[in-house]
Amino acid sequence: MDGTHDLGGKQGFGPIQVQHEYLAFEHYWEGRMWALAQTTRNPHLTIDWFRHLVECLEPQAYLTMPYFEKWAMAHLAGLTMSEVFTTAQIIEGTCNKTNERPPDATLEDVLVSARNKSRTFQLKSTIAPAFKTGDIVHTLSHGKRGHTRLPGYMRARQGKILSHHGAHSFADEGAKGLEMAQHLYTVVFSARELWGNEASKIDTVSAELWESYLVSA
Amino acid sequence: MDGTHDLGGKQGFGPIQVQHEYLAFEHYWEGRMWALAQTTRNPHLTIDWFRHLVECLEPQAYLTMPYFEKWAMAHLAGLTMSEVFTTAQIIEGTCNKTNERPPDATLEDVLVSARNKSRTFQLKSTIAPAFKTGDIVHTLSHGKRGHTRLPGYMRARQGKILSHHGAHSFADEGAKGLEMAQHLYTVVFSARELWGNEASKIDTVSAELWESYLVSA
Amino acid sequence: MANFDSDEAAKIHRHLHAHMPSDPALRIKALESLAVEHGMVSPKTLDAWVEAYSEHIGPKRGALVVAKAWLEPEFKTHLLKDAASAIAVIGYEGHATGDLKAVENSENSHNLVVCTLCSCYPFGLLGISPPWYRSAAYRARVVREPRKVLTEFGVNVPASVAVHVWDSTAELRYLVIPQRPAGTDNWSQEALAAIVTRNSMIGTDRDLSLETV
Amino acid sequence: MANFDSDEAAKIHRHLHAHMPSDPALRIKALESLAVEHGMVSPKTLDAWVEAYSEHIGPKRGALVVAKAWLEPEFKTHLLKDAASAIAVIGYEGHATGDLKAVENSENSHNLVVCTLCSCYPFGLLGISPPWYRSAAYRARVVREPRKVLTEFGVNVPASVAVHVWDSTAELRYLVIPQRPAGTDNWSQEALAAIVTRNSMIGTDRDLSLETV
Repeated sequence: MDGTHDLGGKQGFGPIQVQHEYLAFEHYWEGRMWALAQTTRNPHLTIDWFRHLVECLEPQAYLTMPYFEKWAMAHLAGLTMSEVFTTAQIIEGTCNKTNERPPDATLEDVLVSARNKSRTFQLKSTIAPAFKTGDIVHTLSHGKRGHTRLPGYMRARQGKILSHHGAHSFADEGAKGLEMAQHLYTVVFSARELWGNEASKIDTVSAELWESYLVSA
Repeated sequence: MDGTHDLGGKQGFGPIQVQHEYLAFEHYWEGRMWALAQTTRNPHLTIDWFRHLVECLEPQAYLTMPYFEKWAMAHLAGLTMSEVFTTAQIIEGTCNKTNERPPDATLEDVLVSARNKSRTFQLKSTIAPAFKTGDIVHTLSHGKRGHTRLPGYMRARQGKILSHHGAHSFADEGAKGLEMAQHLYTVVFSARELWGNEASKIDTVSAELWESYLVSA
Repeated sequence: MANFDSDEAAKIHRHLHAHMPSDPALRIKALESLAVEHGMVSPKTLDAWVEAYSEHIGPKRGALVVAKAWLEPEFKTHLLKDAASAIAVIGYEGHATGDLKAVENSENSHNLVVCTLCSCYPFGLLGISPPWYRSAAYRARVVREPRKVLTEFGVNVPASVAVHVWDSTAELRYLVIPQRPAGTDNWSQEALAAIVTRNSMIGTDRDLSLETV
Repeated sequence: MANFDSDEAAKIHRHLHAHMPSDPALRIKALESLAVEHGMVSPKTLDAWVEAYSEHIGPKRGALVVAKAWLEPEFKTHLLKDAASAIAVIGYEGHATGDLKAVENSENSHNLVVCTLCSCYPFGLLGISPPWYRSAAYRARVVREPRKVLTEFGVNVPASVAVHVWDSTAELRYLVIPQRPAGTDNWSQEALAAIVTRNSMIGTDRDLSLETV
């Protein structure tokens, strides 16, 4: 979707609030939200559907909500749509259940779980890739309803295949709870192709793009 | 600029808050702002510079401020940049002056002034127009810094000249306080050219575009 | 010194937005106080402008123009050819009507007006724009899914009728001339004007009802 | 029933946003209460996750990886070829590192990472992302005016040095390997890791100082 989340190249934002040091969480609730995201199970919540739930926030909310609040709203909407909770229960703040809790995890348990979160999104595919490293490609010109990962600023542009990653789980289908393999490429664009002559001649911007976002040049 | 004001085609907004009846002003301050806009003089404030001042609001503010509040902020920023007021005076809400007021205008005076607001933006030009009705044209592919009036959704698209309006004051220069004549056309696009096959085959979207936004097809 | 720098404007905006009271009423009050102190305008003059647009300049003007076009073929020809000069004949010229353009609905086509980049509107002829017209939702959606937006206004345009959206990107301003409904033969200009809705002149209304608005 | 409808999601969002308390702390508290009541997780487990990412998983891991790459040519080759498996050798695999990609700065090039569409980040290796990385300003600006953004971080990249921006649009996550500064011969891995800033591994820092962070 051509949503407000598609921020690349948008103008009018002010200076960056630079921070050099590492501080995991500025607020207590940020840490809680991070921890909840690692543990709260929703059987339908793929990473892509989660991202799309964030994108579906109204633009005014999307631009003004803190990052972890957006996570909370996405989880809550997702749990509602999976019929785990109702909106009335969420607004009330209780589902009036006292289900048995899973055992408390220790720090050591969690550090193991954290390692186990590592997974590749690469999938086997029997379909031959349409492009190879060095090929010149064009990106699609039009947007698409629903979740999709071709940024607006990279539409209708010419780029070059920098590398092929085999097939990866296709985000557009992942957001519908499906796992579909599709070839994924890193495509490099000259900054001038993207922004015109205001950009440096030698700079580039690259992104991972699925095969169906690309057409032969 | 590729700003948040460039809303055409953006997705994620909710239903329209439909209103059928006419109500000039919902709040007292809306009427005041309208009246102030008709009367407050700023020697540098062209219509285009005013629009650009609105566009320069931070995106978060742009999307959440009421319409007439944006007008107020644009007038205040413009008056600051023209050195009529300082930001400190604005924040204080007073410039500590008691300059003589112009005479009170009656309703009759105002109705005459309102008629006199009518003006055409057509200008004489000695340059021949590059396009004529029926010509197929392409729009520019890249955005431009500052104020410009080619919407993002109409970039890198093919359209047809529907009519030529002679030369009009060019908005991009108007926003810098300059009056420059440039040929202006109504360009019609098929909805499918703009949005792909999700759109109706027979629908169109048209806009007024200046000659420098267009290239021959 | 004049200064038309975008970054400077953005910086001033951030400063004022952060430091002024957040209530829009207070922000506009601040502008009024400054303008009055500076001698730019008197409060009574502001009152008169508010009265003018609350009571005198509004969509009734547009409705009378539409009714006149329905009744007088010559006026209609004039209106379609050069709307700005046609409305000046009846003294309705004003704010943002100097490059007015009239577009006419037919059985096979429907016209719809928007300004995606700001909220341009023919104020002098239709009065203050409705809140929905200036909303981000309308500006964003109507160029992309005009038929869906129309259904939210209660208007179902058949697939065989073309929808033409006019995005007011320069100083042209649009007046939609809706179709005259059947059953209005011999009606007076005033009676006809009374059934022309404000929304029908923007294009978010189509089939006019014979009952007075 | 699963339901992946965008319009339905937007409707639920509007409803919850309008009816929940506006404080983010309370919204997240509501989610926690529901999750605990439902038996999804215990509060103590949440405490342990917060502790893990506050104290144990963070940019020190990335810094040690960079230092190791500076010291061990074979590890560096492995890291540049397949970063995900290289970091697993030292037990640093985790959240969003399963398709990790390392990119190396040189005298003639500078790498810079962003996710314009959301805020993807190699959490398992660099910890929680910095607020600026998730900000709309960074996401919007860095692909268009990377050099201007870098100056705000105190980094001036000469015009002759190419800036390569990596927009993380799929599941690949990036680790920038900054240049090893001169004057660090014979330094230990720990000493080297101590001068690798978090921002240098995202690309918003370039010339590392010999003073420990």
